[in-house]
Order: sequence, then C-alpha cells, then structure tokens
Amino acid sequence: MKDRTQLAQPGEYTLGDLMTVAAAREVRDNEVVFAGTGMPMIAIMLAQRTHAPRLKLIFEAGTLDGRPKELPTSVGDPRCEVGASVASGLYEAFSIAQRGYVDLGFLGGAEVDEYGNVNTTAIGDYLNPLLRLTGSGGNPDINSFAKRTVYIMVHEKRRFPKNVSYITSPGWRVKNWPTGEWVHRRELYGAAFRGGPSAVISTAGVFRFDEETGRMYLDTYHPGMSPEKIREMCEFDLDISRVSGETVPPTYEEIHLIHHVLDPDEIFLAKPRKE
Amino acid sequence: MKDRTQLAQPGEYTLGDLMTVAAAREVRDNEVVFAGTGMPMIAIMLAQRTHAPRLKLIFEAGTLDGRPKELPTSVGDPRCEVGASVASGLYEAFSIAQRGYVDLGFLGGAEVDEYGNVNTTAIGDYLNPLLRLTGSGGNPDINSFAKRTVYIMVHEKRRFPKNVSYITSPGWRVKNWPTGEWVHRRELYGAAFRGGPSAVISTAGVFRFDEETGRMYLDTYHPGMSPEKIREMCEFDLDISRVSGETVPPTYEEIHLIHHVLDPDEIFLAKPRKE
Amino acid sequence: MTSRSKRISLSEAAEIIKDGSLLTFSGFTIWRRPCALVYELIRQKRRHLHLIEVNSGPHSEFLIGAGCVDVWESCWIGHELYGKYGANLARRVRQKEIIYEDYSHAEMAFRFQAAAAGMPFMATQTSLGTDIHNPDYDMLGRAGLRNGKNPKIPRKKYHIVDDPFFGDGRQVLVPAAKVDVAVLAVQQVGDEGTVRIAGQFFTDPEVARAADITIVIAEEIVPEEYLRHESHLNKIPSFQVDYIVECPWCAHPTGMFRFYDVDGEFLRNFYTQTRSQEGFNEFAKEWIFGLNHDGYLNKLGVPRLARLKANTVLNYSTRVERGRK
Amino acid sequence: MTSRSKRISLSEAAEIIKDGSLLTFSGFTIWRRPCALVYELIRQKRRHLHLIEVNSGPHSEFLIGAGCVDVWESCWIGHELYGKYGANLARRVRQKEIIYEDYSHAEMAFRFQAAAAGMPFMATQTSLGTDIHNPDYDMLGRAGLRNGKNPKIPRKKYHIVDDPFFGDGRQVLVPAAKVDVAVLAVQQVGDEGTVRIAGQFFTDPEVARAADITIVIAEEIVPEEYLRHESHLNKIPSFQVDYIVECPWCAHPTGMFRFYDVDGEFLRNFYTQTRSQEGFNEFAKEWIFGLNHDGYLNKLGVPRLARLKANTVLNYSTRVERGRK
Repeated sequence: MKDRTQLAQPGEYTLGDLMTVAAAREVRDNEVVFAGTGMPMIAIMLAQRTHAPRLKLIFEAGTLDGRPKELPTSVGDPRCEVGASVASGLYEAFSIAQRGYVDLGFLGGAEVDEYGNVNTTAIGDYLNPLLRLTGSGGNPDINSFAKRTVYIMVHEKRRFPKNVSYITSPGWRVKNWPTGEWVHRRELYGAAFRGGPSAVISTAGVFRFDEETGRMYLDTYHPGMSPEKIREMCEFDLDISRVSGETVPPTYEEIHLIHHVLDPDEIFLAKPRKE
Repeated sequence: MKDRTQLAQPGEYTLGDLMTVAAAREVRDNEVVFAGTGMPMIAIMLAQRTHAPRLKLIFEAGTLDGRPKELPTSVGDPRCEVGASVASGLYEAFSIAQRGYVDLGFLGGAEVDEYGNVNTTAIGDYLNPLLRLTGSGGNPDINSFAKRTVYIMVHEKRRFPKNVSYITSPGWRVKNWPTGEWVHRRELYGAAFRGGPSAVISTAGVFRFDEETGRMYLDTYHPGMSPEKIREMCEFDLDISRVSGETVPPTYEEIHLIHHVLDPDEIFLAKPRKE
Repeated sequence: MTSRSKRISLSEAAEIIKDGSLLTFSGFTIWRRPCALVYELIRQKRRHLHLIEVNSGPHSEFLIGAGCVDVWESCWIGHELYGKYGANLARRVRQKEIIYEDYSHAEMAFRFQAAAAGMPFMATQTSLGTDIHNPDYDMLGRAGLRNGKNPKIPRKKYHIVDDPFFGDGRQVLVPAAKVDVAVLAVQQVGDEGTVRIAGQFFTDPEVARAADITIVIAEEIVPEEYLRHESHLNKIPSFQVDYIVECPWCAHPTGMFRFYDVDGEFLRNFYTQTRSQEGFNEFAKEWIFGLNHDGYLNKLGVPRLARLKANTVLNYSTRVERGRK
Repeated sequence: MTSRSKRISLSEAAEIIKDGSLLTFSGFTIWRRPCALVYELIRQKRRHLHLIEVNSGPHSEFLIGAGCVDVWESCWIGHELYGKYGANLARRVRQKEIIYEDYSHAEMAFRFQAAAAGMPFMATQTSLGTDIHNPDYDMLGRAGLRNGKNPKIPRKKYHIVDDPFFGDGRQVLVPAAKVDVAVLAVQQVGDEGTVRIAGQFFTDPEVARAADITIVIAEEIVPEEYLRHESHLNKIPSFQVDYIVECPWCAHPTGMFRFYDVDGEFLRNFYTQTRSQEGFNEFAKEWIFGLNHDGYLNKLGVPRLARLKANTVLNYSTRVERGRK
C-alpha cells in the first residue's frame, strides 16, 4: 500500500488535480473564505479536510460557515447549507464581505492582464462584442472586499492579453474613472483597500503579484512546462525572474480525497486515467 | 341586560375609555397601523376587535402583522409576537415604514404646538434643560413615514404651547435646517411627503389639522368641556370655528372589551368606579 | 378573519404583468425561479419587458429567447454547470436586439436593499476601477432611457461622492432598483400571503418589497394560522404580497430547496439547443406553446420528476445524476 | 473540529471592555439587555464609556447612575411602563455631567445597519424639519469630539444631499455607528459562537457586526452541531462572535423571550429610588457591590424568579403581575 503522504507521479494525477491542490494550499487555517462555483469549491473542501479544518466558508447566495457533505454544483445549491452556522441571503453575504471579514476569495476568469485585472463579461468591444459572457457575478465584489484573491484559469495566450477586453474585476492597477487613467488600486480604494489578487493558478503555472509595481510574476511552473514556454503563452511581458521551481504535485491522500470523497461523480473533475 | 351597541352614560366610563375609543375610531379596516406603547395599543386592539378586523399591526421592535392575545406592556414584549406574520427586527420595521406601507401611526407626546410639532425629548432649553425626557424613540420616524398620525396626549395649557421646547416629531409646518426658517412639511419632504399628524386626542377633545395652513382646529370636545374652555387651555390661538360637536362616548360593548378582554389587569387603563 | 382572497391562477398572474413592465424574480441563478409563470408570459406574448435582477438565469433566457425583453439589467446570466453563459442574451447582444446594463452582484443586492428600505441609493466601495463604472458603458443612458420619463429608471447609473464622515474615501452611490412587479417561487405561502422560505433566502425579501406588486407562486398554499405559530420562520409579511398562486413544480427546470433539485439535463439541452434562434423556436414549440403547466409536467413524466425529488432529510435529491458521465 | 474555545467568565468578559470604549448592547428598551455584564462593569469601576445604542434602557441607567459613562448617543431611554424616563441620565444632563447626542430611532437603526454592511452612511428622509437636525444641537461637535481623533466618531452628525437619481428630494446621510465592543444577551449560543435568537431579534445581528469585538452572553451554551441542523433559525454566524459566556438570568431585570418576563417591580423600584444620586448609591450598594451574579440571584430568591419564568407555549409569563394594582 502506498504512503498517502507521498507525492504522486506524473500520469497518476490530472492537471485539474494539480491545480486544485495548488489552490487548496493557498488557504490558511482559521481563515474566512468566500468561494465561487466549480474548482474553487473542491479546493476549499479539500483544504477543509487537510490542513485548514477550521476555515470558515461563505457562499455568495447566503450560506455562512457551511460544511457541505456533498459537492455543491453552484453556490445556490441546498448542498451548501448542510452544517452551516447561518443560512441567510446575498445582502448578508456581501455586507459581511464589505465589512471586512473575508480573508480569501476564490474565483475564475476568462482573461487576466499583467496587473491581475480579470474579465468575465465580454470578449471584444463591450459595445459591440464578439462574445458576451456571463457578466460579473460576484467576481469584482469578492475580489474588492477580500484581503487576498486567488484566480483559477485556463491558460491560453489570448486569455493572458496586454489589456483585457473589459475589466470586470479589479487588479493591482486599475482605471480611475471618469478619466480612465491607470492608478494603483491602493489609491482608489482608500479605507477599503485590503489587498488584491494574490495568485493566479492557470493550467500552466502559479503566478503571483508584486504588490508595489502590481506586476504579475511566475512563481512555479507545472510539470512539463518551463518559465520560457509560459512567457511565450502571455501577450504581455511576463516576469519570470522570481520563479521558485516546479509546482508541487498532489499527494496520494489529496488525489484520494478529490476523486473518492469530494467529487466521486466527476461533476467538476475527471478522474486520472490510471489511478 | 343592556344593549351593548348603546352609548354609555357619563360616570359609566372613564376619560381614558373615551380617548381610547376616539383613537380606535381613527383606524379604518385593512390599514397598516404602526403603534407605540400604552393607550395606542389598546386603541388598535379595540379596533381590531370591532370595525377593523383586517388591520395589519406593526410594532417598532420587529413584529409584523401581529395578533396579540394579551396586552403587551411594550413593543418589545413577547406578547406582541403572538399570531404574527413575521417576527423580525427594527431595521425591517423602519424599512417597511420608509418604503411607504404604513397608513396610520399612533403615538404620544409631552408637548404639541399649533402645527402638530411634538416634543418628547426635553423641556426648556435643549442645551440646558429643565427636564430631560425619554428622547425621540420612533416618534419622528413613524410620523415622518405614515400617511396619517394620531397623537394621544394629556391636555394642560403648558403642553399646548406656542412653540414646543424641542421639535422631536414633525408637524405640518417645520424647520428648514440649517437656517431654521419655517416651511410647510410638503416642501421639505419632497417625494417622501405622504401626510402628517391627522388628529390629536387629548384629555379635553379631538383636534384636527388644516392640511394647507397646517393649523390645528378643534373637532370635538369631550363631555363636560366646551370649545371656549379648550381654547383657554392652549397657549396658541386655537381655531374653534370648525367644531363638529361633542366627542361620541364609548358603547357598552367597547367598555366591556377594554376592561374585560383587553386590559382586565388595569395595566394602562383603570376601570370606571361604577360599572 | 381573513382578507379578500389573494388566490389567482397562473394565467391570471401572467396577465397582471403588462407589456413594458419592470420585472424581477425570486431565486439565485438556477434555483427557485418562477419558470411556470415565465412560460405563461411567453404564451401570452408579453413584450418590451425591462428585466432588473440581482442575478439572472434560465428563466430570463426563456424570456429573452422568446423576444419578450427589451432591457436586461443585472450582473450575470447562465446555467452554472449546465451551460456556460446565456446564449440567448449573447445572441441578442451581438445582434443589437436588446439593451444590456451591467452592475456588479453586490451592487445589485444593495440596489434592491435600497429600494426595499425606501432609500434612493446605498453607498459601496465594490468594483472601484473596473469597467463596470466606465461612463461610456452606461447603456440605458446611451439608449436615452435616463430622461426621467419612466420614474423608476434612475437618471444616472452611478453617483460618486467622498465619504464626509470618516475620511473613508471614494464611495459609489448605486440607485435603488425600483420595480413594477416581482414574481417569487417559494415553498410555502399562507392563504393571507405570509411567505415561508426554506434554506438560503437569497434576495427574496428585498425583491418582494422593492416591487409595487408582488406575486407569490408556491409549491403549496397552507393555512395562514400554521405559519403564524412560528413567525420567526417566515420571511415576507402578509401585507407585502398581493397575489398568490399554488403551483407544484413551479420552478422546474430550476431547483427548489427541500422540494426538488435542478433538472441539469433539461438545462444542458436547452443551452445546447438554443444557441441559435431556430433552436430556441423549436424548444419553445416543444416545451412552451401548446402546453399548459399540467401538460408540461406530463411531458416531463413521473420518473423524471421522481428522480429530482429532494430527500426530506437532506433537502436535495440523492437520486439525480449530477456528474459529467 | 472546533475552534479554540471562546468560553470565558462574566468578569473576564467585563475586563475586555476598556475605559473609554465605544460600547453597545443587544435588545430593545426593557428586553434582552446584558444586565449581568453591566453590573460587573460597575463592580470593576469602568470609566469614560461612550454608549452608542439603537435605543437605551435600564442597563444604561445602571451604568450612567454609577458614573461609568461620558457620552450617551441614542434616541430613547426609560423603563417603558415601569418608569417614565431615564432619571439618572436626566440628572446628569441637568448637571452637565454627561454628553448626550440625540438621533431618531430609525436613524440609529440605519446607522447600525450601515456599520454592519461596511458602508460609511445610509440615506433617509425621516425626521426632516425637526430639532434632531438642528445644527446647534450637535453635542459631540460642541464637545470637540468630531476632530477625527477617534476614528469611530464621525466628523459630522449629518450630511444633507439631494437625491441624484430619482429627484426624490432632500436626503439625510446618517453616519455608520462604529463600535469597539458589542455585548449581547440571547437565549442560546453554540460552543463555536453561532447565535440563535428566539422571537423578535431587534437589531442584534447588526449590532454584532458593527462591533470590532462581540461578546455573547447566553442563557445556555448548547452544542454547535444542534444549532447547525437548522441553520435558518440562527441569526449571527460563528465567526462574528469572539467570546461566549453562559449565564442564566443574564438579562434580569429586563425580560427574555421564551425564558422570563420583565421584572416590573424591580424596575419601578429602581426608577423611584434612583431619581437622586444618593438613591442610586443605595441601590448600587444593595444590588451591585458586594454581590456576584449568584449572590444577586439568591437575593432575588426562587419564588420571585419562578413568577417571572415564561410559559413555554406562550413564551411569556402568565404568573407575573403586570397591572397597576
């Protein structure tokens, strides 16, 4: 029998597993975490079952400090409510976030720029879009209010552009309306400034931000990737000078939890072919 | 056995009974009524049991559409909650009022001026008061938000002054801050203007207001009083040109309800000596 | 003693909503949406609706696909796991057949809370620096609809002020979301209108109070007295509800806590099929026109609905298939 | 797995509240006030408190009478039926020993709601034209306390603006009520901090969230798991509660829905006796100093408390005498 604390070998886990585990590691114990639908949910539930058993989970639709037994398919799902401290509503969830209780937000996005600005609204000219997406949802809200925000994204060159088509969710350098000049997030948010995007976990690697310049840099690259390859996969000039190494793969225990406890029905994550 | 629909004779009812019944008659069926503690509660519960069975009762502390079985001693009393549609809180109660749901408010006061401005805060100079009272409570809020407000008051000349010591609750002519010039309530409230004090029921008579001039006038005088006598009991020049007659006394049925159903323990209303 | 009866039928409820109304709904994305009433609105060929929603979902995709909607004002539309985005909205946006107005989710929640509290606005610091606040993207303004002609449409999308009290910096005032009609889908309503909601209540209490007319469609109409024995469990008071409709499975294909799960297969098929207008027309022909609610339920069939039925202890279905396979 | 224990004693709870704190409480007038903790603060000789309350009552009369309070900021103080007004506040106002700041009740509710939502203000149209808005009566301003030195005290009492959205006219912005510590008296708290409130919840959820530190005193500490089986009955989430104290009869002489009624006789005697400072000092000597909470309950005695006990069906006492006789 394998030692469950050991790291798995390539082929024994999927890219989804790797990203989920990388995301789970961003959570610290006792934190209040505000999570969106999908992979973020699995990552948080994984953290809850490993190193952060006392994290408090908030879902946008109104569940406060929930302890779901089964994976919810969305934040409005009754599965969110199981074991919760309070079942309330959106006004309560967003008020709590605006009041400053949230340590960490977990979100997704269609595009991200060098400063961590994320687009989930429309591709192309907003007034004449090539593709209309879902819209903001709570993405800008969670990201505006949390101390740190982690994004989980598919990595394609066009999804890491110089400028996103539409800034749905604020990065480290944002637009000062009505003029639209670029300013550091800190300047605009005043007393509400608490932090910003702290990591992007893509299908290629894990990225972080220099809080002063606001620029994204590569922290770790996934097995099979290289810093140079990843720089080629960004339309902006990615800082690869601060790479710390390869993304640490999941342990056998983590793979077991993902596929046999958290998502056995492959709702969000397909099982590895060989397991 | 007496015909319960007949009017009682002097001596068979108290002044409190007369005032309570006069107050109850201000309620129309199906109205949403927002009531303070004390005699207003008995008046509303009386109306609920006579001509206005479908009135909806809101208590400031958060009870919405309650049907108390026993007389509450205050709006925070668990007795308010019995049979309620929703038990909530103050923010909800005041939000509902501000949103415009309230037809009628029922309140008390220590002083009232010719324009219906009421004081419940302090007697004398506010900065150096002779007597500090309870403060506003919900008095200005209920009165600001309701379409009509009825006041129940003790009648003494000093309680009907030319100007109240402190305007706690707005009448028909109010002060336009920061200058403090007098203006018609309609000018100041804009879209929020819905009405104002519609009646004052004192221990001497029932008073109403000319909505255009904002001035108080005597409508009915209680048995034993006269319009002239009541004019003497006001420091301002009371309009007695529109008197409609004597205040109609309670019926035997109403006296029975007050003293045997609503307030058998004499919490707010003492029983008549001969009954 | 009870009020004059508030009980009406589904088609009577739909008739209350006039062409051009500002309309909103209960629920959250794919949960507790009043789809039965939405189908009826489509059958009655309602036009020029202005949807203003905390967030949107399948119910609005139905209305938008059917051409009932002139303005969509919200922050999100899609089918969660079962369809990436709102393909009908996306198509009509691309073809300039609809006016879209984007706020953030918290902004929409605060807008409804403001309307529910009779306040003209609330202050927030969310989304500062994003294109949501880009003045060029005020779409109702661009369409000339902020002229005060409709008193419920605010004259500005935002108003920026500085906090005068604590030096907390820039504040975005978001206007109250005033609506003509709110339609709610809930588990239980009393015969006098008291609403009990099980599970997360989303923004339903605000939505009901923000509207001039509130219609509640419930799985069950129950004796008011029963609900009033535990008033702290109720969420919307009797006097805020104007009409009530009893209609089992009123939210299908969206889910209802304690009653039934989301019909993911239905939503996935809808999303796939209606990426073209022709596809939508076929869907509408099959599932909306020529059927009433009973016909719709019959077409779904007993075994399908039985799979969706919630486990009464867990409040969700343990029989429904949710995985990708 | 549970958090590090939040459970502390009554005297430890009182120690958390420092001299000069901005302090607020649960409850409404003479209901669910944390009097046991208030007595303990008096025993510990806490000074220079700034009370900021949606409304006030006997608990604050105790603190004010004992000289613990520098600033009282609220809208109402009294004992309802059992005492016309707050005689201790009135005396200290007359003798210029306290700063008083008057808002309206709705304004105070909105101020706490704003603080709870992380907003610097909310807009309202209540009380326009009254002396509540008289700029000469800004008492914190007159006392020089609006200089920004204490970041929780707003620099203005009000800020008046015109509605920019709907032409709805003059709006009064009321500043968030930010507080250092909130102390709540409730029926039940879970061992991780989840609060369940029975009956009207007043402004407790807002008050808890407006504070930097929240202390919950409960009639019972119950297993968290029990409360989490019905999360829709709970009002304050675990992570908003910092400390919990178990203390039966914690609200006496105020009442507690489902547990006990107001002790009207106690309040009436207090009101009558403490109209002079000498009277207050005697009251404090008899009922506060030299006693702990157990001693206080013993002094009240079993028969008196048994009369106050609520009927478990009606949630209030049917044995207590409430009439004038």
